[in-house]
Amino acid sequence: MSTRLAKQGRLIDRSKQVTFTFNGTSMQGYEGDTLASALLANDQMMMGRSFKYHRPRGVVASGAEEPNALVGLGQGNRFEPNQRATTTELFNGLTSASQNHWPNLEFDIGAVNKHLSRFLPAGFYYKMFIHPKPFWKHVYEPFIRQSAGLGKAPDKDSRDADTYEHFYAFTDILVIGGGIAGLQAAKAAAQSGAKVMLIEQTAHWGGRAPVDGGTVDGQPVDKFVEQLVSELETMDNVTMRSRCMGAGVYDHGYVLGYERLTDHKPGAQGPRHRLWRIRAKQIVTATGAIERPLSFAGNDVPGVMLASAMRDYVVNWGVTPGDRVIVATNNDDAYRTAIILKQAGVDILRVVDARATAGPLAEEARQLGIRVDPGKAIAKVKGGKRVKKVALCNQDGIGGAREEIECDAVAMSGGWSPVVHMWSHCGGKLLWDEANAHFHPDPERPPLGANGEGFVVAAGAANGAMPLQDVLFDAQTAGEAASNAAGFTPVTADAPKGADVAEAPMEPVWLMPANADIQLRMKSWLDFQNDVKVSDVQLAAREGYESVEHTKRYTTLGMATDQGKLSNINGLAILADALDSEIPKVGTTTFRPPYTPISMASIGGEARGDVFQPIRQTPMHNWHDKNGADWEPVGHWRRTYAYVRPGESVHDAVNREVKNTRENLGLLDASTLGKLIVKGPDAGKFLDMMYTNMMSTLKVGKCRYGLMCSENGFLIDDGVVARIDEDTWLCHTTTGGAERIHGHMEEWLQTEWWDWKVYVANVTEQYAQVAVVGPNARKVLEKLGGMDLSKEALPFMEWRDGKIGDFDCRAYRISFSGELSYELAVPASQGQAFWDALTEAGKEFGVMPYGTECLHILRAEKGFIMIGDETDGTVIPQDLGLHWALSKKKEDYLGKRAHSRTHMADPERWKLVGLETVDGSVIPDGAYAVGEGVNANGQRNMIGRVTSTYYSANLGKGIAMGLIKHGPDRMGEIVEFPGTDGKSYKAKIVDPIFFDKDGEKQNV
Amino acid sequence: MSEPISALNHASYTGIAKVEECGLQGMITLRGDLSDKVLIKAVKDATGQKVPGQREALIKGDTGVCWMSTDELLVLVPYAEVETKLAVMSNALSGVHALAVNVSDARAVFRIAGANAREVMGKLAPVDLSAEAFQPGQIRRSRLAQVAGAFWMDDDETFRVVCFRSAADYVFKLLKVAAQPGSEVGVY
Amino acid sequence: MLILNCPYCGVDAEETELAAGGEAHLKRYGPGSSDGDFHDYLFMRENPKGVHFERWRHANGCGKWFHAARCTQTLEVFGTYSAQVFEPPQKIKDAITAKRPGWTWREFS
Amino acid sequence: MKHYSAFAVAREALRYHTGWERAWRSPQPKKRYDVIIVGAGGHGLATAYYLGKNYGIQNVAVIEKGWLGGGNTGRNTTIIRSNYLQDPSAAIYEKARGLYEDLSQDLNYNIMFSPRGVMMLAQTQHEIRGYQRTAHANALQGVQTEWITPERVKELVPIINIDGPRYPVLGALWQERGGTARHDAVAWGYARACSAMGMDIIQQCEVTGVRQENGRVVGVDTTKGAIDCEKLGIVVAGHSGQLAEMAGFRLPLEAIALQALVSEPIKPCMDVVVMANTVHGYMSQSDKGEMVIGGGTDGFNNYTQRGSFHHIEETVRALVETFPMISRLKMLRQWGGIVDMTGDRSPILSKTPLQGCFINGGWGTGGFKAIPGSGWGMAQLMATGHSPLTEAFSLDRFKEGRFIDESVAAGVAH
Repeated sequence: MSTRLAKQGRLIDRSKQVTFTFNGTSMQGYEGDTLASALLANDQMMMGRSFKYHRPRGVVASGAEEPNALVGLGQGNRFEPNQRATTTELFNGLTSASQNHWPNLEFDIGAVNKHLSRFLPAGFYYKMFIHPKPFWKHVYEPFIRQSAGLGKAPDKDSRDADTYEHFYAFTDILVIGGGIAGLQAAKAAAQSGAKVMLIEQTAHWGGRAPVDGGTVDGQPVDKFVEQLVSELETMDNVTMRSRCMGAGVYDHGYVLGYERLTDHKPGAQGPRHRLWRIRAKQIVTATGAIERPLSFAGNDVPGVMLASAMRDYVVNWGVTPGDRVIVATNNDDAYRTAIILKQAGVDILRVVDARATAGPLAEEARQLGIRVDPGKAIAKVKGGKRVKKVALCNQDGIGGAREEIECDAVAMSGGWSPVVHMWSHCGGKLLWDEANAHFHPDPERPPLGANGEGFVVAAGAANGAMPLQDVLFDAQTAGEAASNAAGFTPVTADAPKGADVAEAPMEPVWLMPANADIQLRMKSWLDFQNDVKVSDVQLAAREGYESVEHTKRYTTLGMATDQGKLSNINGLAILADALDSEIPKVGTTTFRPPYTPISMASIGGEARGDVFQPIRQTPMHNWHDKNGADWEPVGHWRRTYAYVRPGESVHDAVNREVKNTRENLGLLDASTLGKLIVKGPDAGKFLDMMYTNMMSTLKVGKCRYGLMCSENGFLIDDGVVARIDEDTWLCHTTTGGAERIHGHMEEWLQTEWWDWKVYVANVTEQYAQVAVVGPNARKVLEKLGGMDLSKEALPFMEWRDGKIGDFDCRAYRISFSGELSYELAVPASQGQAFWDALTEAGKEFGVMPYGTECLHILRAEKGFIMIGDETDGTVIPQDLGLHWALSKKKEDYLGKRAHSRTHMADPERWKLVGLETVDGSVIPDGAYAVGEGVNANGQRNMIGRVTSTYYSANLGKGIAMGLIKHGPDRMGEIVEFPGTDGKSYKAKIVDPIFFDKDGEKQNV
Repeated sequence: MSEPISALNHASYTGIAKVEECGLQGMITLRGDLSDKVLIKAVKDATGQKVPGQREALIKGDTGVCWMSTDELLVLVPYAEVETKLAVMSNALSGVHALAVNVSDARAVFRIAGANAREVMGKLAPVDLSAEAFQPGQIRRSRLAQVAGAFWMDDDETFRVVCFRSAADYVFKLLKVAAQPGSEVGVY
Repeated sequence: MLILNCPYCGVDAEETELAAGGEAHLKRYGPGSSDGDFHDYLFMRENPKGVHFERWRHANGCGKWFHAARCTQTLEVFGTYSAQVFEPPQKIKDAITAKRPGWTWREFS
Repeated sequence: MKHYSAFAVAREALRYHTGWERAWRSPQPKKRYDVIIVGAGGHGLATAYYLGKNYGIQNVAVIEKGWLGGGNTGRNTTIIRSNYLQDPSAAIYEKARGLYEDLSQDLNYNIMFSPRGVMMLAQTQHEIRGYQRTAHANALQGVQTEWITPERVKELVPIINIDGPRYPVLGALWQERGGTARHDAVAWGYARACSAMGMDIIQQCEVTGVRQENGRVVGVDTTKGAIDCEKLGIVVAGHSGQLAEMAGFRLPLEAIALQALVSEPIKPCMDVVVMANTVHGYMSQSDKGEMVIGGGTDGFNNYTQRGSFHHIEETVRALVETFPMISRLKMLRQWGGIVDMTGDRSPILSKTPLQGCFINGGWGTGGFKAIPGSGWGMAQLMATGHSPLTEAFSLDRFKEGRFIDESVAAGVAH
């Protein structure tokens, strides 16, 4: 059984007991445990079920590469699925549950797949479930989805209880990985004076070196680490962050650091995760290496574990996964596990070494009385929910002549693969190393930065340097190289001297035994989580899925939550063999960020809830909110759709506002309309290019309605332009148009006509602008007193500066409603006071505020177009009968050339008309008018569409505007608009001005 | 005329740094040829400062001038004086091609103060705010999360941030999140 | 994440401060131009695998437009320069030649 | 071609699956073909398939620089829908969607078309009007869509937050027969069927030149030698510009990076595809259980198949806001693809200035869903010289200003 040892455990504090639960059972661990080590200490060998066959799964690794021991962590608003037990720090009150089984871990219905596995090889679903057709959606797929998936989905109504943030960091050199290589590289780099940042994904410095033993400069490795860390801590050009993983390397030296601040102490103050956006001149990847499993039958039975992981559990956490252990290997390193376990009092029944000869470590093992079998292999591991027996055979054979040994755990080592993810994210290339049978970074082909030079340097095991002494030497070199590349002068120094037992060469073993028969190959796992076996990869190759990408996608090899950290190289080797090719020729799949999964919330950072997106507010925003505003988002602005009174529906409110504005007095908050100052000797010339109409001839004190087109000829904006003085104009834009049109103007001024003397400034928010609209508009303003606003003093389409009450004000006599109307601009800081004054003074005149829907209806009654309703990016002024606004005198303006293209000049284009339903009903939004027959694709022929459609409370019927083929020539004709409600709407084509055709109301 | 009200009327919050809306600040956007003698003099008369160099901010209290771009300055004057100062400036500049316009009410100004001020800002702006890289006397135009903003330091522990008035509520909420207790980063 | 130096305010700005503006050094064709020229001006963009010239605006910054010379295959940046020129300055061309001998782009080389 | 069925799988199981034959042959190129298609992605293979199936043209080679299906066909978010606004788009995407319905049976390869329904959320008044317009257009175009209420949205997608503080859900455009399919399987299924018709799929073979005689295409030069042909179809998303250059003409295209990502797999919690265009995010759940999420495009030319992270950030925060329960899920993997963008963001399926040479490209971010329809129309165009499905997507539309602009209905072309 797996148990806690009496001694050992460099990372745990036996004086601090911690209580946690697994599948509802309360268990004990120590501070410093990971969830995995604590579960093993409680003899919880089985920790989950596999993805496809629901086979029992136990922990196989001790770190980020773990594919099996995934749990649902926490509860309610802090529940998180698929959390690796191996990287979860234990804390008091931790609750965890295993995944992918029903009804429970021990007994799982889905495990039936296990027995069907022979009928469910790679890609079986491409070949099955084809007939009968409806079955896929209604029977097959629901079943497959249910048995697939992995972690439990969080509750549909759960709301993350934590907060998250980003941080922008800048450094000369970023070192990723706080093992001895990272620490040494950081020191070497820092000595050049460069600013160095060092990040480590775990809570501890030193990586796995302290477990593997050996000495540095004559002292134990952990002493060396201790000194190095405290040395770095005293250097003020060095920043160190533990629990901070290098998640991804992006172009131009941009790195994501994923810092887990409170995962190990939930509920603590502050954000849960911090996503670092690190800009570094140079990046050192000291990300270590990952041990490879061996492919033998039953290598997925709980209790079969990576040799390095097994000694980690003993040395770091004082836990042994078994009492009677067999070690299988193709290299010397695994002997360290045998020795360490033996010294910890565990029975090592056998070291099965596929090689003929081993190095000094094997001797040391024999000295301790461990039996070493050279040339041997594991034919099969027996046992269901944990290891019971192992059958041994010769490596060079098909797996016959077996010797069976009872045991409860197996340590396996297939050699080591450098972690090259960070090197590869941005295109760093790899080299195949025959001797060590692994890919390592090709220093000749690093990822290239903004200057075209390499910006990543690999160090230590991540660079393929395995023995202790090589690791330190390589790290020193990398640190110096990085500082040099970052523009500093490295202080060259000798690397500390690492000393460790020399190792005999490993021998690649991709299958145990070498010629294992098909029954064994069908039980030899490559990808433990996704249940991909040696036979599956061989099947893919046989069926022609020859590219490594094909094989990956066909078998799902390496697509599990570990992204193939354990399986990729082994699978690649099997594929290469099946294709009778070489591993480097077959190549690897692409490494993509993140290195290990990072929380969605950390990616979003602070942007959630209140600050998910900006909400732009006018100076009167709070008043609207207090007075029943039904909000409408317009860009980032919020505008009042209607002011709904108690007991009113939104629709009622709109109708009330419409009638009141026509009959009495309405107030509209028009502050969101853009206001751009355009000034300079060439301003007139410039505006003549920007607008389709002539602006240079506008007289000071007057206003003109202007249209803007893109170079493509389509309408992009409109608004009233006022001439302020000889060389100054003020241009109104649509709401949300301010930034867009300001940018548009700056673009042409800076990149096309940069010799023109024009300056533009966006003064939109300097003013609170209020439209005072209706028969009583002048009365209320006269009551407030101040400037003369009589018809004579301020005629239609003119503006004046002056005072209204005691407010400094610019008054525009313009109307978007057809009513007597003034748009009044006062300083934003007095907007609310001004609004209050109008509301107060307006009482006797029946004042009511109105919203955007009322505004739309009023303008529609007058046949005024609205950018975004009558236009949609495909409409030109000619379509809307706005020829009058297209200056004939001007040789050029943006869009003019485009208008002469054949399709733009096509008489068949749909043109603006008014529409009146014969029965007074309201045509649905977006309805299309149909003609006769169908087109070549069998679609009903359309002859037009509605662009605006409303119920007019003033006219007591539905009114609409629309674009109709030959519309203006078809006045009086009836066209038909089929609704999606089953009804069909018949409407008469009429003049778009429905109300006060002669404009008498506004000219008073 | 009635009492002018700033966007958030001096709202404030204290977490790992103190965040407060500063109230109204007189601001004039001045566009023109920054080497023009008339303009240089106009700036001097209004603020007592020379025309700042690239990304310089020459500010004393509520008076000063910031470099916004190769042809744009932000002139700071006391709010009460902005109209008069603007009139004088416009008058002085009447002969040259320049644009001076009052934007005091179009903006909101925040102060972030305390030992962690740099870190609070470092969570929202993609800018190197280490002491080596950013100091009083400099201005930086960038973004604060999702909106444009400009900021400078009044002293080594105090930032002043300028954003659009309409975004004031968003920026204040952002700063509160960034300054929440327990969120010290520990790098600056 | 591209990082470009704004030649106007001198800032090394990350992409989130910038707005991409498409192909650089376009010649505008207005009224009187042929259908072909106008079509090419609006739609026929250079789309090279390699050296490219493009426009950017330091939108969340000084607000200025500028030009960048960049490789679309490696994202290497050869330099940034004023938006107010009709063709790349010699020193930019030299910088490119040093890295990509024999490069050509439209009429430039 | 060995027939695929549950029975066949069972039979092979008895032989431990050692009896399966290759899904497609891997031949050396012949000297000459009637038609050469460059690009063995979904669109190229579908074009070849329908040339054979609908027009009996089976002396066809599909030439692929890398591995078949290795481009955008295998990099997209597998959404299938046809709720487009403009007639030509609705026609070709609906044709495609219809063909997807029976594709598994047609190809005898389970491409796992899952008509789980596609929903486009309306979160502003403007979007409501836009989608109601689309719904009206679709009704006349023979595309089945409907406008649904927020309550119905919540019913169909229990994990959605319909009254978010920023953009409450005001309704949605719902296409019940839209859905997803297994993207790789689409390429593999077509490849297997083409190969079975005797067509040659030549992988690891790069086209280095297009040979022409007096204005007519006569063949291509490749890394495996020169190959003659009557007609040439260029179907190489992301690299159309380069091929066109070889053929001596230019295309109004720009290549940019599009990104996507998936979460770790969880048990089924979302049975439909949801697109939220106001906040720029869309998401579905794969049969494996991963939440499949589409990101945005960069604004600059980019051939790296890598994008900038801030687009991922924008998308993810939008989706966390829309589906709060994904907040504590984790991003497993992000990736990018190269897409061709045209001036109006709609594709080009067209004859070219070079006689006998045809182009199919510019699908931008929306190509996967169109694969069968695109292949069907392209085959018709190449075989007969005309196709109503492709007519509007011709090259000359840009000169005439006859755009097919889908962005107008607030719809983005995912």
